Amino acid sequence: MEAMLADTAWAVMLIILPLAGGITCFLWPTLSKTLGLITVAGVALSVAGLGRQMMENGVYRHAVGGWGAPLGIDLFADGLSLLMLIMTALVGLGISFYSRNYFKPQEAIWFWPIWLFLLAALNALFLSADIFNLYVTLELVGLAAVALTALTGHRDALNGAMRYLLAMLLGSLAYLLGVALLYHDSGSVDIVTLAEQVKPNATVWAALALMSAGLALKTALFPLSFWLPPAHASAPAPVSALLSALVVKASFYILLRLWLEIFGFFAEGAATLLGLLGMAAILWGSLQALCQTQVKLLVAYSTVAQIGYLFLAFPLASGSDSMIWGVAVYLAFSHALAKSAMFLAAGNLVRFGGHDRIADLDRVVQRLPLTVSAFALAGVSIMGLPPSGGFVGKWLLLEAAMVQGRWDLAAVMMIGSLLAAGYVFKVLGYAFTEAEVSHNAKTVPASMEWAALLLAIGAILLGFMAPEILSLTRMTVSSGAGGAAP
Amino acid sequence: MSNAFLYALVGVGLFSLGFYALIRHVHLLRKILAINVMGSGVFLVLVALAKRTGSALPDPVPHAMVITGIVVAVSATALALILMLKLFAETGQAALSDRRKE
Amino acid sequence: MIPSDYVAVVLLILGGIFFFSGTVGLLRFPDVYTRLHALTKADNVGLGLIVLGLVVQAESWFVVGKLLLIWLLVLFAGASASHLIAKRALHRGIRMWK
Amino acid sequence: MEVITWLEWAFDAVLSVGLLWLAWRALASPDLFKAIVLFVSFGLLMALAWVRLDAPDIALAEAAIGAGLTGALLLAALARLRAIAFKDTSVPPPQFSKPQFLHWLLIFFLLWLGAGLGYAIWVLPPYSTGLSVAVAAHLDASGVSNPVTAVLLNFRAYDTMLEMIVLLMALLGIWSLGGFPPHTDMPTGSVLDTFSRLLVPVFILVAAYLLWIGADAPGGAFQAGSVLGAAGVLLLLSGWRPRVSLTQWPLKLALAAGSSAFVIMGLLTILYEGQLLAYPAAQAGMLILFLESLATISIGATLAALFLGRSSDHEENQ
Amino acid sequence: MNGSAWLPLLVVASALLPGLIIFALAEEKVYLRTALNLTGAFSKLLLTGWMLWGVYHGYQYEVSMPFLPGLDLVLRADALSLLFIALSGILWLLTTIYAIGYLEGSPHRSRFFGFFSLCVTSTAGVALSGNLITFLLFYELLTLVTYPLVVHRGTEAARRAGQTYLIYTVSGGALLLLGTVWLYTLTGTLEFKPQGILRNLSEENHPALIAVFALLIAGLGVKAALVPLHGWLPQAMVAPAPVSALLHAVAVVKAGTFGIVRVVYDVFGVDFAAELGVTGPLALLAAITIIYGSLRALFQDDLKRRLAFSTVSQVSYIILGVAIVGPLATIGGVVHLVHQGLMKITLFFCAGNLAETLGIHKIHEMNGVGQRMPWTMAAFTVGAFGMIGAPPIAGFVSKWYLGLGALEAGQHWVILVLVGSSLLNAAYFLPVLHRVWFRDPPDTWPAERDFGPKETAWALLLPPVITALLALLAGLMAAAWFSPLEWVRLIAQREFYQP
Repeated sequence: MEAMLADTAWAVMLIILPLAGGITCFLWPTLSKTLGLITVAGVALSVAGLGRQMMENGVYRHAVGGWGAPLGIDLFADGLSLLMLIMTALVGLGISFYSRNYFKPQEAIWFWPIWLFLLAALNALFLSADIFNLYVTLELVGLAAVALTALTGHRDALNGAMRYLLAMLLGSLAYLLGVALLYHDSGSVDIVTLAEQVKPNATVWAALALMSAGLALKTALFPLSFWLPPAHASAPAPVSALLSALVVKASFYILLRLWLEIFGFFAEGAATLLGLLGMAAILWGSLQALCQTQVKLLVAYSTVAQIGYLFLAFPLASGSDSMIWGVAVYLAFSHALAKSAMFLAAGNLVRFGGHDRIADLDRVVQRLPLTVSAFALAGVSIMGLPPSGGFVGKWLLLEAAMVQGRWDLAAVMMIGSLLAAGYVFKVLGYAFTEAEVSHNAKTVPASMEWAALLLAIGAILLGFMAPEILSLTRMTVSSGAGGAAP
Repeated sequence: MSNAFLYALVGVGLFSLGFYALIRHVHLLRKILAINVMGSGVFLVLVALAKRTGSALPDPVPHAMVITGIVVAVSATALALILMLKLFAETGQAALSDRRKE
Repeated sequence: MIPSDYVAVVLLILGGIFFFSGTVGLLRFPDVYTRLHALTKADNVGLGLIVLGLVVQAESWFVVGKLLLIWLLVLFAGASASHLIAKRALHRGIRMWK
Repeated sequence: MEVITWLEWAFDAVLSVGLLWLAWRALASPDLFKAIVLFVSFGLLMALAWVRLDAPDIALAEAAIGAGLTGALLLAALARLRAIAFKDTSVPPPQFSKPQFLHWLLIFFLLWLGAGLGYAIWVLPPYSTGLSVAVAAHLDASGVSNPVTAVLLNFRAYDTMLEMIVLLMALLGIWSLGGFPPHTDMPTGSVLDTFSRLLVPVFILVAAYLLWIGADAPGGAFQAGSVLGAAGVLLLLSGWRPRVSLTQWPLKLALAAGSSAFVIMGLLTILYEGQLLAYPAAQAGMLILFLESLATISIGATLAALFLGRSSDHEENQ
Repeated sequence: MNGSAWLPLLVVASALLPGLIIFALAEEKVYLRTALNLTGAFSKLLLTGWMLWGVYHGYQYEVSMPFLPGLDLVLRADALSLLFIALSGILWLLTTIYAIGYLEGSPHRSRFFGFFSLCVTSTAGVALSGNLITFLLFYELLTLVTYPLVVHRGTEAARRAGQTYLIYTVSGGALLLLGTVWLYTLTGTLEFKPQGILRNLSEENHPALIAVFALLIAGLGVKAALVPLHGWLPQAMVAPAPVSALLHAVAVVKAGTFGIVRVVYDVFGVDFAAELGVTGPLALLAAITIIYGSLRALFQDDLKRRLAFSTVSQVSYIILGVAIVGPLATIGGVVHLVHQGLMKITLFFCAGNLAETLGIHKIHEMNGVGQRMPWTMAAFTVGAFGMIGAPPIAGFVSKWYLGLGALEAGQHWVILVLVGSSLLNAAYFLPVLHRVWFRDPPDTWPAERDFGPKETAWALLLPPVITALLALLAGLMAAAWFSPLEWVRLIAQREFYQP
């Protein structure tokens, strides 16, 4: 059993399993609810299997179709992608567990197949080492996200979904044009061969600009984040948790992978620009979140702000060694857990109170103690207060910024966490007040509250597992030929 | 060989034209048309530059990419059209509304 | 330039002329019905001549069969399409030219 | 390097100007119907451009899907748009949304973008073989002789699998939104009936031929699938609706045939060959044909269902 | 490394576990909740006693856990931390008894006591932390956990007070974080060592070290209520009496000052800090706070606000003692940490009693309350005299040592500050005492609740009397071996001034 377990291609299972699950859910809608959860659990197991496999023999490489890198497509998993896969599996489990009784029956039959395809596309994206294949997975992720956003069919959801679709398509086309230029310049679409052959000339600069712009648009970096708040706020709660926690991170991961392997060596100028935009995102996003009157919009703008933190890694990486990318992925992981917990908690609040106006959230803490504590714990991680993963990430970023003497980054990070404290406590402040009128509230099933709480606790526990996770991220190709795990 | 570059430049022209129309026009159907034109532009760049192999046979990989791209474009267009129609049925105008109805 | 090429060139030029006249008709005629008439008639004949021109140069009978099938389909499609457009125009109440 | 006569140059120049002009007119014309018609003709000109660039496969796909089906979808959407609104949408809402100042800023940015990209392309080396040498080297091991089909179905079969899922995803998205609003079925005249009754068998024949020839000459799953889709659209246009028993189980199976074939093939190849989608060399050609035929059925059904827009089980739980 | 290394963890757990269980308790399970609270408090006292005995005999108690690459979470029990833990242990027990009496019948008590225990947990963590990162973790946790207590009443005023409390403390935390990270990048280690870790740093980053010192002191100064950063303390008085008693007299304020003591002695090392020239401005800032706090207290009519401003000024005595470089001043400052805690909590308990039994909040309503509630007012008088620095009570001892230390260090201006502040203390306490004892009571009290023969519930009466007695004992028996003064002398001799 041990041998069989060791050599099954877990990475491929990660892609095939959700695809098969999605198709079966499409064919037999009645059993989609249980099948969906089983498939997501299966994906979590295969991530564990892949993790164990990579612990033993380092970086995982699989030539699809047996043709090898330049001609065929390669699946490639190093420390960073493994961490993103773990993130997707964990958040996916929480959200699937939550949405078992969130959706009405006729919505549920469509939610599960689309969600499983989205999961498959995310896993494929984190495993792929081919930039055109990344385009196809990005397109699949985008279409699935749009379909899920518009699932409820309400006015704002449709509006948000349409704007999101157009922004997503524009981003994909810019990315594809970048792929075209890169392919025609160096003759291959495989990241490893590109990394060797790409030399900084006009075409490569144009490709870099296009791809970065396209991916920044899809990651909703500050000036291009116009589409994120309406889409994430109007989508159903588990979907907005999916969007903020996973989908936005997918395009960030691609940008990170491109920067790590291909563009990082000669693109200092662009890195500082991304850093500047990141700083602007932190300030603008937090300020906008501060003056929102609705919980889900507030949380959506908080996503815009927290994405700014991820982009601070670019200017820092050009200075020091590549440990910064591990920190960025770690921050993405902790943000994913915290943000999904926050959106699920907000979903509970909306279902309980019937509205999501912050001013009228009082007396919630008595009726939904678990949800409010989930929101509070997630808020702790978003603010970056000590026990949480958010704190560790910000500490490491601050440390890197200080070592390189980047005082501007340190200052913006400080202001960002202060504003974050502002808008998190703005919501929590109202949870403690005494309201005279009692709402005729619908009860929220316990499993939904526990899903939000478990994700929030995960965000806090992440803080205590920092050394193991960061040593995992150092397991990249460069860390030894066979990639012997440290 | 130089008509490869001619068509590639036409592709870039189409991309910019589509980009302009996407930003400028309010009606969603025109935005969808603009997206399709931009897509055709990108595909043109991809395939045009594939002719530079020197031999009669062009490089088949971009061709496969473009076929995949066309099918992806048609699915995205179908989804965009249905969203536009539902939005039109819901709000009475086929355009993105900025003000959020509380 | 062997004799069959000469025949092909003549046929292709004739076909081109028919297409050209069809387009002139399209631009010059006053209402939709007459334009339809010009288009279907001239272009079909033009296409027939071009197909013949290609048949002369075709290597195998299989290619000839395919070319003739193309011509047949275009004929069939042209006829029914112009009928539908005309019916729809009448239904929409577009008056004849005179 | 054959001598490029000035005639070919003239043709290319006319075609390029035609493309750009048509695209600009299609995007800028005030009337939506005219915009769509111009867009369809733009698609046909694009097919011509693919032929000039020695890409017959893409020309087929563009003509069938890019111009044909997308045009049909757009026209159907416009018809439904007008059906819902009952008022003539030819009176355009404010065409340009942004103030004048932004207009010039946008134009300046686009000129700069176009020039930059143009220069980026211009400095590319005139000769670069890209992956064509690698493809040619492995062509015989791929089981088909048409290089594009070899790339699509063997070297990069993983992309095609994901792309089948994209097609299914689009349909799921449409059905999850409750499908297109009902389309008023006009009474179809006898001419359209005879036209479709005669043409559909020819379509199916052409699709089968394209599928079969795909191994050695331009053709293959996507082109055959789009021809099948066109046949479906033609049938739907002429008022034919599939019997209710047919839309339940068989339609869904047909829709999912292509993607499930790829997934099952993936599973089998992992178990036996150890590599995802690595066909055994001997039966590669046969397996590809099997995959292609299922994909054709699936693509045809999906494209027709995209056009139809109503999901079967949507009716019964409405 | 004998002895059970797990003791520090047990102390923190003894406050954490009851808190978590109480959260899950239903509202009406009063007895179970009281039992849990009391067992937690007693077990903590027992463990502290054990560790006191152990440390006295030279045992080392330390437990660490990996937290960040290169940085661990360390809980270490040394003499200084045990002083603070003993103080918070005793006062937590008394305040729990007082809170049970005070909150009789009010809503959300499970939530209150849950956060109450978590607050004590973080105070224990602050005391026991072995390096700056652990200190930072518990310091920020303290902010998070005290916020719900401040807004416990749920009124709009409470929410706004909570908001200002947050703005101050979170920005303080941010400054502390910035300083800590900068320090870490400079030195590479954040351990607390008796003589500080910065001695071997080269010359050219001295300005950086001064900036780091400023950042750390600003971050800690918020909770230690140094002058510009004290705004939140008076406003937080809107919280219920036990909260303002334990938190704002002992836990939160002392955490800040304890942090400053750690930073000056165990991070910088007091001699190195003097070399850097940072102790002078710190002393000046402390002096200004003392004077400013006393002045503001003069004009407050609300009793709890007057006590709040008096806390602001009294706490700066500790910082003053720390800032004057010299063993005697240090002893005076650090021992004041205990004495001020005992005296101030007595005064807050009495204020709570007045509010709870007679509905008195304003000083002008306190005429002749001595006759109505003699025991409470007696405790109040002992506390007040202690604050002024009258001889038998503990306050005098710390001021005496502060004066001696100032003379030893040649800082004569400090004597003036001490004398001036004592006069100001007298100026704002004596009129209150006069009004309490020598004025005749009004015929009806604002909201009188009679408790039969006793002046008030025994749970409300016992704690202030005990703490007043403790303050008296700490003053009278200062020379005895078990008194806080002796323990501080041991701390000074063992940790701060290596022979």
